[in-house]
Amino acid sequence: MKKNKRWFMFISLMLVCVLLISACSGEDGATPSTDAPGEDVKEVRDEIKVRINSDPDFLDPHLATASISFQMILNMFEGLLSPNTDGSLKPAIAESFELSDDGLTYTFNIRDNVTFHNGEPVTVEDIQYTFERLMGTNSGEPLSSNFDKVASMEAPDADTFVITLTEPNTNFLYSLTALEAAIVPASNDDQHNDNPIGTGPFKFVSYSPGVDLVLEKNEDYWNAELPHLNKVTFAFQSDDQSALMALQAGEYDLTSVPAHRIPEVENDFKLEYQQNNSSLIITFNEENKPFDDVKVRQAVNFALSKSDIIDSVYSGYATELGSNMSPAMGKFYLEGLQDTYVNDIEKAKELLAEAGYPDGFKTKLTVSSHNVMYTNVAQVAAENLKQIGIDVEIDVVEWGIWLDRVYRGRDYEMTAIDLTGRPSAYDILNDYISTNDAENFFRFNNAEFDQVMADVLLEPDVEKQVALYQRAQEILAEEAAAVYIADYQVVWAMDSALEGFNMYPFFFLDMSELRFTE
Amino acid sequence: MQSPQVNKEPSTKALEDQLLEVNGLKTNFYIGKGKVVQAVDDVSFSIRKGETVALVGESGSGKSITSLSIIRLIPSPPGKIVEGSIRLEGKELLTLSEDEMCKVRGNDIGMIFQEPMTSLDPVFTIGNQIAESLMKHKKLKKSAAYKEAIELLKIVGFARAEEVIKEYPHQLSGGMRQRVMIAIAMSCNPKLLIADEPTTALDVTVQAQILNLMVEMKDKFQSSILLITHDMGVVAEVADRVLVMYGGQIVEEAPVRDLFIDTMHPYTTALLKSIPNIDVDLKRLDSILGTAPPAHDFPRGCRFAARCKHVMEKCLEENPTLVEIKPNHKVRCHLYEHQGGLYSE
Amino acid sequence: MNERDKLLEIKNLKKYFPNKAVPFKSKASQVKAVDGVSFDVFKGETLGIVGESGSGKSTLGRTILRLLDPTDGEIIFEGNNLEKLSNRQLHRYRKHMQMVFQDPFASLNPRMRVKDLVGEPLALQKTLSKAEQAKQVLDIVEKVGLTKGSLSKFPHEFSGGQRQRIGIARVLSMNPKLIIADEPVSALDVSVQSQVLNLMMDLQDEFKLTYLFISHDLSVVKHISDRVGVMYLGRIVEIGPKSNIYVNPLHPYTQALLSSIPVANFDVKKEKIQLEGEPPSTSNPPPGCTFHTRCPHAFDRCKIERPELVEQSTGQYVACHLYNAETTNDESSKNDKNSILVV
Amino acid sequence: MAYIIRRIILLIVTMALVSLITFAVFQVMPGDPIRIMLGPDADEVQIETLTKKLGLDQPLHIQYFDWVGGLLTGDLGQSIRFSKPVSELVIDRLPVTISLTIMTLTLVVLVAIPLGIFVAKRKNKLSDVVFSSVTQLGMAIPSFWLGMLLILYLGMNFSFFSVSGYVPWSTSIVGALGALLLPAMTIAIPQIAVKFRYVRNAILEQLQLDYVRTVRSKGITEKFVMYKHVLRNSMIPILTIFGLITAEVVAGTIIVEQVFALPGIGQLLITSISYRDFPLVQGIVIYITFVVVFINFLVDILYSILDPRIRLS
Repeated sequence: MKKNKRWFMFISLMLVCVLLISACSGEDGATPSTDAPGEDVKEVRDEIKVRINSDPDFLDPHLATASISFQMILNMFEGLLSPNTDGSLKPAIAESFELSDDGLTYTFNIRDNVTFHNGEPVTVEDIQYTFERLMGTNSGEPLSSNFDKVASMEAPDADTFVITLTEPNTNFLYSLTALEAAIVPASNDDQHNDNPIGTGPFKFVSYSPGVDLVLEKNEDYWNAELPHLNKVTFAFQSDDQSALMALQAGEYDLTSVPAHRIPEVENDFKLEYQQNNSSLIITFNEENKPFDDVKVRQAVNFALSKSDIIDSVYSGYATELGSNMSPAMGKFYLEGLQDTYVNDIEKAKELLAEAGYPDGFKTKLTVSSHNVMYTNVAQVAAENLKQIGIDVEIDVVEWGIWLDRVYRGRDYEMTAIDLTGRPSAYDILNDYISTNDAENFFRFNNAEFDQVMADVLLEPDVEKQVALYQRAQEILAEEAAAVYIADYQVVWAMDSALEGFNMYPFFFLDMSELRFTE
Repeated sequence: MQSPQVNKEPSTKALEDQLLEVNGLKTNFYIGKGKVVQAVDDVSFSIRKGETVALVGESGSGKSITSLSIIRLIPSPPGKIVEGSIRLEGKELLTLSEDEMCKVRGNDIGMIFQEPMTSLDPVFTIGNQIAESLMKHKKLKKSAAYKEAIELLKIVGFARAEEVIKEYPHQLSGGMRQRVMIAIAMSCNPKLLIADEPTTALDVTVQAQILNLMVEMKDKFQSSILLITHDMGVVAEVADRVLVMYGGQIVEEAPVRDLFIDTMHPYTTALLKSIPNIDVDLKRLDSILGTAPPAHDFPRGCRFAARCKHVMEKCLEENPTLVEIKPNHKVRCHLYEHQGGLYSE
Repeated sequence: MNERDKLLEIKNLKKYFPNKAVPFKSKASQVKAVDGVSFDVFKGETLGIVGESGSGKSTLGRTILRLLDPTDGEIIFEGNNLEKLSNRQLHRYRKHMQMVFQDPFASLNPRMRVKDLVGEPLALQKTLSKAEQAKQVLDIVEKVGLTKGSLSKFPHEFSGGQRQRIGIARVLSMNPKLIIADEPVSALDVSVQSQVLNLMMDLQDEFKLTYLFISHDLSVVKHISDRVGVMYLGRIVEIGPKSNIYVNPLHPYTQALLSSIPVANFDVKKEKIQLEGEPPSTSNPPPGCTFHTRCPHAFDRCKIERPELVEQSTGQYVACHLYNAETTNDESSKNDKNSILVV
Repeated sequence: MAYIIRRIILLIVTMALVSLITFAVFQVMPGDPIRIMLGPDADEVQIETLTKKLGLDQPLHIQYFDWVGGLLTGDLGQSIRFSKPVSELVIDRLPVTISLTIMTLTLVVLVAIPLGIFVAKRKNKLSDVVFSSVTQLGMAIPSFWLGMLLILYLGMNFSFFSVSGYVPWSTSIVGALGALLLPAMTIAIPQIAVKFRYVRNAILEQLQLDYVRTVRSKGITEKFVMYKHVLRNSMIPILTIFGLITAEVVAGTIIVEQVFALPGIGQLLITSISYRDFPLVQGIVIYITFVVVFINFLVDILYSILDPRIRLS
């Protein structure tokens, strides 16, 4: 019958369409997950699939700023120096360096056998190119303000690179890690984002937006023992629930797990608890009433129960804080500040009355919706504050709006946010708070604090630096610059055969020493 | 399908030339809430070979259900043939399996319906719909079936039959569609053609053509016709014998001439008088008062009693039986019972 | 006959519809449902309009009532040209002309009780007290043969014939002068059909009504009408007194139509005029006389020239070249006759 | 021909309207794409440089007209969030969403139609009633929850199913099926639960029609009546419904792609909106509009294939 023929034509047409479409999808992409546990018998696995919450903002290390990006791309890039797991620095592309007595001139001795992923050796010209690009020397488009105080750079010979500053800065070395100044080849100009090339233990294979970032072993890595893995796939999945299921189904080897879901995975997977050096805070717009009054801020500090928040939001997997600084920062951390404001409602009421608010007041707590953590914190805080008569309205906004209104516009009364960990104690304390920092969205204004932070940059002696940093922490606590609640832990669940998982006091998933043992 | 209770007693007129014998047919519709519509109630009649029998009645009288019962196409549920016997050339149809019945439909019995506009499948070509029957019953190959379909279309009066087989129903007028229906019904030389109000939806000029065609076809294929209609004019022109139905029962059965000239049943009389006749000038029409009783709630007595001019006490108590008053003239009325003895056994 | 009072005059009425099936085409593809129809309706008479499906008889009724806007032509009611009336005046005249439909159920609001259906027009236009109104409603309802008990029932509780009675009662309550009945009995069973026909005739006598009775059923039309007009493809091909039309039909179409009706007459077998084929489509009518494609007497002229209605015997007009062959010699007299189309 | 031209004009007008509406929404939506992308850790200097470089310092209406200008030359612009051409991003994800859509539709058609026929044949019998109750349930299930259930019961127990991510057909057909089947089921099941009812009703409606009686009177067996005549005729109303569900399925993919981490258009759309990636949002919106209008067009063509009354008028 003729109609059958027409139907047949239609169906075949559809089939051809499907085939064409699938053919177009072609080329690369992940291999099917045939490597489910138990399927392979003898060979030790050398490929890993790591779940990451979202895409990197840029692959170009100079453009990237989101901590999530560095979590991945630090595996591809190195600076002259590298951060250590304890927050100190270690040599990387620079084998060693010397600092002149006036604290202005840094002389770096460049390692010999370092090559870029494209096979080219790292030259002092590349280093020069890297810094000029960051400073916008040639393009007029600066990508970092870290090098504003650089007086000059020179390369007296092929193995030496010299940077001279206009004034001493004891924190300057932290600007030389891959987080701030990854060394990239001059030959790759304009392509750093599309085809990132660095010197790190892994090299770039492919990036599919929304899908994954694939890296493979850099066979010519200057440290011949590393890395162990052949291939690393960072797969993007924003949904914790789905990620957990994928982990259980054997599709992911490593993922973070929300604290309250730990019981579901603790038997089958290896867990690591990362003290990640970020501080969850509730802070205020301190320029306006009522939070311009230190007594009000202190009252809020007394009224809020850190343990309530830690228990309900982090299931206990968090450490109470007294300032920005977390115990993850070792010697820089001042122990004991967390007890400055022990939950005390009466005291809080007293302070509020002294400040002229015996009956409390109404205020608004604006939080971003992109992570439930903030909303949860806000709810506990609102309950706590009700006890002293502060009536808190919680305003949940989109991340983009939070950034626009709270962070940039400073048009808010209270907010809850976590400040990302940095390897540098200076950055931790200075960012967002110091009046000379453009990101001071608290509008915190304290002359002594600013002075201490200025002094520390000029102080060559590390012990004295520590003392100054600790004083700064005290000031933040005394002045109740914010309610410093906790450094919450990131809980990593991974295949139990994995070993060599390094944890840093900032977001970095170091793949270089990771390996499967069986 | 559960086979209905079959009357085992042999037909009283088991004559050689009987084509269809319907005996004690009873079809009910179960319309919920325990209501039972006795759409066809104890209907018996027969059709001889080559004969045209008209089944006359108003809407709801059960004439269409009778015809659908014969080819067992009562919508079921809610309808069900509960009793009776239907024999086609002596073969009982009610006990056939559905598969066997399918071999009877379209092959031994062809059917034409009232609504030519909607009775054809709109998405298949005319050719396809005629050939479907031929391929099923005559086991013809597709090409042969189409060839035959063209022949049939020519017989029913399509000059351009070759084109028409490729056309769809919506491209044809009502009269042409009814011709197609006839072609389909006649495609396998059926012994019986059931025509259910075949011309009601057609214009007068076309109606005449279709009636003529049916008669021609009957002669050509030597079939019998069961013509269901409400149009007394059509009956007079086409039928040999007439069955008048009222309230699910046959109330009068007579040769066509007898029925018109020697009308017996008060209903038939009233019916004939209530129709404006083109040849007779009447100042006023006789009309039957009231309306037919609801089929789910018939009165105990005669079903026409409430509207009858000659109603007697007995009519309200007892439903009369169909009695042969004159040769081949039967009537279901108490008025005639006293003279009934002659022909009723 | 000129002294008789004309209630309604229709002059060269046309109603064309755009043919939606053929896009992007000119006027040529219009459906000429009513194509130049002229006739008069006299007070107190019944004019029957017969025709097959597609002849335009229903469209004619609706256009006269201005349910459809005429494409061309005049509708003159009691001497007033409806075309020239303002909307308000038109509204007033419309009350004098009412329509009874084939399917009364479709035109009765299923959620209204009979008393409201019938009483609604009364409540709208008259200054009657509630009690008077109720009495009048009951009067009308009883006039059409329904019981008092039916007043509080809904339309679906009635049979087809009773619904048609309600429809008629509703129309009657408007106290119209002209009732256009469009196939009022064709959906009814024969026994009920005669009841409704009798009712309509009784009411006509009692209320001095004028009917324009549209039907495809020649027997019914003959029974109820005083005069009959026969339509074919949007045109009136013959019009005249019932006795003339039925006894001595002139137009070949009328003849064929009448001979096609099956009748119960066993003594005299009528000679049948069997027409070939079916009426052509109104969207593409044949040129000249639209009947020439099926006419047994058609000759060349029929294919070219449209015949006009010409009086053949008293009050009987026919549009057929067979009869006005002689008038072609006398152009002036023909034109004269055309200018006075109707008696 | 005139019909096709009218269709194309309709398509263009719809796309223009949708893009204008998107533009208007973006006008009033606060949020700076660069800041959202870089987060609070960004260096102000860097933000300034990037903003200027991407032309985001221009007022939105200038950006819009630039985008329209690009569109006229076939350039959908550059995504802000992903620093890639929008067309490339969309094309990369097309296979996923289209495969998912076709698979879902196939599932719906393959299950809903036979199920509808099955139930229609058993009108008012027990199975009909049972399936009707299932319909109620099906309408109440949120698709993300159903997705989770499927992952838990099927994904966890059968290694064939992938619960996260996508495998291109070219890499492994089995892998692709495994990756798409659960998400397709997630969208399809509620659709089936609702739509088989329509199929049932369409068939029952057809069974009432006169032509069915004619076919039966020809002695055609019930199987043929159903599958040749009734089904073919029912396809016309059924097709209307399936034309409508295509839009619902495309909408369904947006949520399901999140749950199953499928890199499809839906996922891209959500990302692009939350990142205020104006060119990308516009590109996707244009694409989705095109698909929906195109499918309606396809449905119309199918109509005319199925229904000679449309084809030949």
